[in-house]
Amino acid sequence: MPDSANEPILDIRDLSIIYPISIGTVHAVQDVTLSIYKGEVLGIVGESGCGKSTLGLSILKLMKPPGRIGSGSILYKGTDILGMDDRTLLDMRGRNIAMIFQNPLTSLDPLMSVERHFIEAIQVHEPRTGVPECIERAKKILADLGIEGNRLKEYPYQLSGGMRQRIMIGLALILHPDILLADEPTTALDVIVEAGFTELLIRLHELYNLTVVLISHNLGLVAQMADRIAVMYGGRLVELATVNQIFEKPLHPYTQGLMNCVPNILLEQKELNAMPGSPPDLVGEPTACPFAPRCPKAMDICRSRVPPLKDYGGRRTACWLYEGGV
Amino acid sequence: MKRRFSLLALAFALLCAGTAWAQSTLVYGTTDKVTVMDPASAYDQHTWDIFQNIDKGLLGYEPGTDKVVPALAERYTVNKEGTEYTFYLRHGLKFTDGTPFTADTVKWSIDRVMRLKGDPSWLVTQFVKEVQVVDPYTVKFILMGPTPFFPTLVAGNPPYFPLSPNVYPADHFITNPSELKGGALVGLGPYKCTSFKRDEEVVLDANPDYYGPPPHIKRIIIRYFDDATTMRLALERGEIDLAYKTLNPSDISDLQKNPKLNTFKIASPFIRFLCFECSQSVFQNKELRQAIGALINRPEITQKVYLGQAIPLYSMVPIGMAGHTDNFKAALGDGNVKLAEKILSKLGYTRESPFAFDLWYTPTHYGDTEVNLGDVLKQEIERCPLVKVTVKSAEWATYKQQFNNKQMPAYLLGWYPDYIDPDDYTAAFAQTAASAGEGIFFSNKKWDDLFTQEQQSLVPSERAKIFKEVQAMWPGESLTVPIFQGNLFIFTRKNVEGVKIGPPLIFNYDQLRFVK
Amino acid sequence: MNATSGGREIRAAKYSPAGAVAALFRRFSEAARRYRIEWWILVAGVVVIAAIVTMTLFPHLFTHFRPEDMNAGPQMKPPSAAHLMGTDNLGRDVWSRIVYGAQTILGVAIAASLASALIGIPLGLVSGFSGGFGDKVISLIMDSIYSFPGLILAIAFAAMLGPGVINITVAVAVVYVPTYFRLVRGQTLSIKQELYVEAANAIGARRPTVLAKYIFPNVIATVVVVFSLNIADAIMTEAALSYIGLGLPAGIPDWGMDLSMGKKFLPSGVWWMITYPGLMIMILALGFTMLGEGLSEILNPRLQEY
Amino acid sequence: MRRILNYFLMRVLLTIPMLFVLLTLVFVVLRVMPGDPVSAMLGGHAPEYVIQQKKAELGLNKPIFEQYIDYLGQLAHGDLGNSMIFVERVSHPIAQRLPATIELTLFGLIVTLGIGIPLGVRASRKRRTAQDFGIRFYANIVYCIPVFWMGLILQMVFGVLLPIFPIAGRVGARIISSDFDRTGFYVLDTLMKGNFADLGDVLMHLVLPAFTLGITLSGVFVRLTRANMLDVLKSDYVLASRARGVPERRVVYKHALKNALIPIVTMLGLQFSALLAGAILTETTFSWPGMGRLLLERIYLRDYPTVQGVIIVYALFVSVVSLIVDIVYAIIDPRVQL
Repeated sequence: MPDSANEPILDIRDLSIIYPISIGTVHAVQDVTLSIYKGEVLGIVGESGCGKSTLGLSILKLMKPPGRIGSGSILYKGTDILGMDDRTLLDMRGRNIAMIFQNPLTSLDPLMSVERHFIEAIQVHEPRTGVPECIERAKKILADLGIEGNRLKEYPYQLSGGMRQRIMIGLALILHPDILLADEPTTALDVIVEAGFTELLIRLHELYNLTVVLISHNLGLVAQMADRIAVMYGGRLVELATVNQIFEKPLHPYTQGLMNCVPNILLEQKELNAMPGSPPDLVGEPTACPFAPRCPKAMDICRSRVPPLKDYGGRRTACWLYEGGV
Repeated sequence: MKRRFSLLALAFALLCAGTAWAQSTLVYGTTDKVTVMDPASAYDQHTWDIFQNIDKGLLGYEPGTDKVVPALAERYTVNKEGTEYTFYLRHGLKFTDGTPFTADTVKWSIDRVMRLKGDPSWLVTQFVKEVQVVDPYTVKFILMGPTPFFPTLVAGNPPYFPLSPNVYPADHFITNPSELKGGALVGLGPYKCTSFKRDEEVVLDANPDYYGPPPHIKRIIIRYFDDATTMRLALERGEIDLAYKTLNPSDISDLQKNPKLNTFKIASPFIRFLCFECSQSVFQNKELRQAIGALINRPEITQKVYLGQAIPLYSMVPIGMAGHTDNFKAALGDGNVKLAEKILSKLGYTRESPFAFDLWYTPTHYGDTEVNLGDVLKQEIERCPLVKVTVKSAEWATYKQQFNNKQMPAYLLGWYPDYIDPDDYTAAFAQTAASAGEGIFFSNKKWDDLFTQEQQSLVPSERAKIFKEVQAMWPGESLTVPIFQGNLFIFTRKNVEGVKIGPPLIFNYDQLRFVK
Repeated sequence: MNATSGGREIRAAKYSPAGAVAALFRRFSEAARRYRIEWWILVAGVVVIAAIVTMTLFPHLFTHFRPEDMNAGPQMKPPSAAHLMGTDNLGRDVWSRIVYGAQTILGVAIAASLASALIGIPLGLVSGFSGGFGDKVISLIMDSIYSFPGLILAIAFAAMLGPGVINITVAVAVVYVPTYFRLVRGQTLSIKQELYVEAANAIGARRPTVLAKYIFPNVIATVVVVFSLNIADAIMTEAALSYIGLGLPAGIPDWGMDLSMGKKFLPSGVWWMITYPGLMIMILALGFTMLGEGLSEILNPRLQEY
Repeated sequence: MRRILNYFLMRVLLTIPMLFVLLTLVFVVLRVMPGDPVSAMLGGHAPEYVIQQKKAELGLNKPIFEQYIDYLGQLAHGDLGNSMIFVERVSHPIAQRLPATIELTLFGLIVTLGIGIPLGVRASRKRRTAQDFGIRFYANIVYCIPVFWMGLILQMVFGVLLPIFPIAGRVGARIISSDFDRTGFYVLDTLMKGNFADLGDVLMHLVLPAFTLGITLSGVFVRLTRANMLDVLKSDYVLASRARGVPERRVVYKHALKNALIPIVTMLGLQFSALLAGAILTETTFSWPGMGRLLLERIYLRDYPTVQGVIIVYALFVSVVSLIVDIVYAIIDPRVQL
């Protein structure tokens, strides 16, 4: 649970990421303010294209070209990542903040053995570490992940998908980072592997005293792991609350819509709901609530002004509905 | 002070030594190629040149002249019929492999040429019946008949040169010296060949066993160039000391103006001419041959294609040779469209149905300028509206086969003499048997008789009269039409002297020397 | 769900799987690529080719000199107002030789490409469609020729055939037959498996009908692209052959031959005799390459990262 | 080991049909076309019976089919036969010329890759910038420049206007190549002899031909490298290694380029034919004493056995290179087993 007295380990302030393209500017992430505290698991959810992956990548300043920072800052232990020089930034990546990605099948260099991946991961940060020591450390961490040490000599094509994802985690954790960014870590895995993987992630979270940012559209996974959930829509943060708050009483109509899409065993819902419409175009400066065209509760104001993210007793949402309080 | 002086002296001495070393090697560039390193088979100017320098004939030419002088033979005698030549050989000579030079080696070499029937073997077989060893140092040539120019044959033609029987195989030709026993060319000349790399380089070093005065330059590197342009640049940059055969006309013009170079211009007995197939083609009709001959504009050709470096030629016998007369100029003229038009319209050709024929040339055998020659000839001939020419070309192997098979009605040829005599410029094309060999297939009983008469005569004035007569009749028959005579150019760096090339076109490298 | 409007429904169906941002990006980058760069390339190619084709058809509009006229000007004069590209060693106008020479190179390249296409395509169609031993033998022959350096083969053929327009065309054509054969055979093999072809077979269509009506039309789009690129290649091959001196006899203006002619005058500072013919060969080849690439983008709009 | 041996054997067997087809083609066309070695060899004076006798000696009077069978029989013993023009083994001039061609193509290849790959990488990293457009423009232009014209222009600029480099041959006129010639690879020979002055000269002679050949083919590799790099740079493992803090240079050259090289290596095998074809033209322009010039000279002379021999050696050369490409491929990519 977040401790308000606790200083946030990662503090995102008014972050905007923009993509200049020929017909205008795409606002992939807009005015996101979000604090992440040490030891917590924060879930970021939303539909595809809502900006959650871009947000995740921007924490490592790894936006896909031609994306760039529009405004804002990301403070890691008080230092702005976006203002770091290249050297500090490189050193920070992997050592302080590590990231794992959606597709384990393609996230390892097919021409490098597992061993070389580990050696590289260590040596780029600690150039003086000898190869035998690197291998030793890799073996140790693989043991934590339940992989035999003799797999180190193998090449990615010789390993299964689950195995590769665990190696990805091993590579992420080999330098004991503070923060692990996990971008859709289970999407590409089948259900059984996914279950095992989720357990592993929970175990590692405790074992390594990790702060985890879990980016996923899989609400089930997020519910299982996260302490708090940030809901994104159209590049904006629309709701931020604890897991219980979100699942018990979602405030934002979009969050409500998302919850309706989740099969709820307890309520024995007859049919699954799908949300009407599609995510908005993100080209140009928005002048209205981006969800308004799809929102069943949309009001006039929603179509003319962007709702600000407001605090409602420890939880936040951006919706004109609650202008007068929750 | 003294010490310093000696150091300077030493430095100076070293410098001189360095210069001396540099000056002892001459690099000679050429675009020619060595064909086969066998006197029984080679039949080209450059390979013969090399044999002239690494070997010697029984007789030779005084450098820079066409005067026949003794060489391996100290003297010779002729019987009064002119059919037996006896040569008295120098004593104590040996080939560079150590084999002694005797009458037996002479006989062995001539017999080999006659037996192997190589390309130039006719130069022997057509004249020599038999070679007899009189004693170890006396050898007798029994000829087929009287041959007044036999000494020039012996002096100028490597097939007559003695070879070492211990080195050359008796039963086949060799191409590369590496196939010889011992792997190197041997001879009796002022130089010996120490390295041979086909189309790249030949290294000649002074032969210590040479009977004559030792050559001035100890080492000559012959460097083979694929194209004249490159050779010209190499000469300008001082990479080579001497360039001989064959530079492009534009390069010659430029080099002549270069103050760092010496130019040696040699009137060459090389002639170019147009041939007609006289037995089957449309050119059976000698009037058509005359019409085309009249259309050729020689000054235009020599100016346009050769930038003034060739000489218009109006007889088959080259300028400078005894008995030369300009008959074509008066008879047919240059670019004489009127005459051609007159002849052709008489024969019934009109603008609407002009006289059409194929004119052939061969694009590389006579150098790169040949395409231009084709271009210019086409334009000149077509200045007469009653003619239409299609210019065609074929590489030498095909070209030769085609003229032998009477497939080309009109074609260009070039001629280097086999021996310096008007006979080799006239009978070689007009005498029935020889004419067929060049694809002309001309035959005229009266001419044949004249040639036989000339060939058997020992009286120079009588021969000269016959050649004059033949030349006078030539434009009327126009079996061939002379176009131009070449000049040969040798360019050297300013410090090279001693380039002496006479009418027989023999280049004696031992005459070359460096000057300050 | 209530559909708010038909248009929106369609958009939703179209975009939801890929994600809006990605879709947008793709759409716009595609538009930029196809309507700016590739069209530009196509248009540039067409303009170049059109200019040179006009030159071959109406040479007298471009120059009043005849290409063989030795008295057009003095010998070897640099470019001037009277002679845009100077004169050559015989005093001929270089520009007029370029104008008339276009006929030769373009004619040979197009004729050779056509000839190889006319042999290669039917052979590929029949061979690919019929299969069996004949297909194996033909494929073996074609692959052998294909894997061998084309120019060397062309040189061998041209040297053996001797100079002449027809001969050089044959020499160039031989080299490219396998290109068409392999292309068409490969496509035929894959189209043969398509449902509509099997259906046609099933209803008892005769083989020539199937080939002509179902397979050939599907092959032709790629063939057009390859044809254009092939002409560019054939231009270079023709120029190379005549540069080596294997191309044409005297009397026919030809860029490659003029280039090899000009080579001899290079140390005399006669730069114009080699610069212009070479430049023209490059421009003409570039024209057909651009046409081919532009066409390939339009006829076959796969997402080519280019 | 056994598997590799089998693989080699398979490859060698596969080249036989190719050789066979090419050889047959050349054999037949050579003999059907006008011109024959005897005419080329003999001057005008040879009487008809000598010509016939020569033809008989060379076996040219037999029917073509019989000549063909004889030749194949000879080849089966690994014998290329004797020249019909010169009294020499066909293998002799080939052995002398082949190293020159290999040296030229090798250095040409180094230049091609040395220009093509870095430019391609650069263009892919600067995608859609002025640099990228500039590089792509270069690639397209260069692709359409005839090799021989490139050679002439380089000769004109660097040989005549600024006389920096020699424009012809393999060594300077004053250097006697037979002094160091052992293997025929002059760079290697001079190195082995420790003759650095000559080595310098040999290298100077290589510069313009190698660049001529290299530049004209570099366009293809620029385009290929760029396209592949763009693909690879978008891949997940590149992102993942960036996220691990791997420096950009290492990401680009170690991860991305190595992966992008796989299709480039494959392409190299295919482009090698183009390289050899370009080499013939370069040999002509720079008077390089290689196989291309040998082929031309001997075709003119209708020296059938030598022409056939040269064609065979070219075909073998292509096959050997494609074999080497396969091996390199297997070394780079662990997924491929020979």
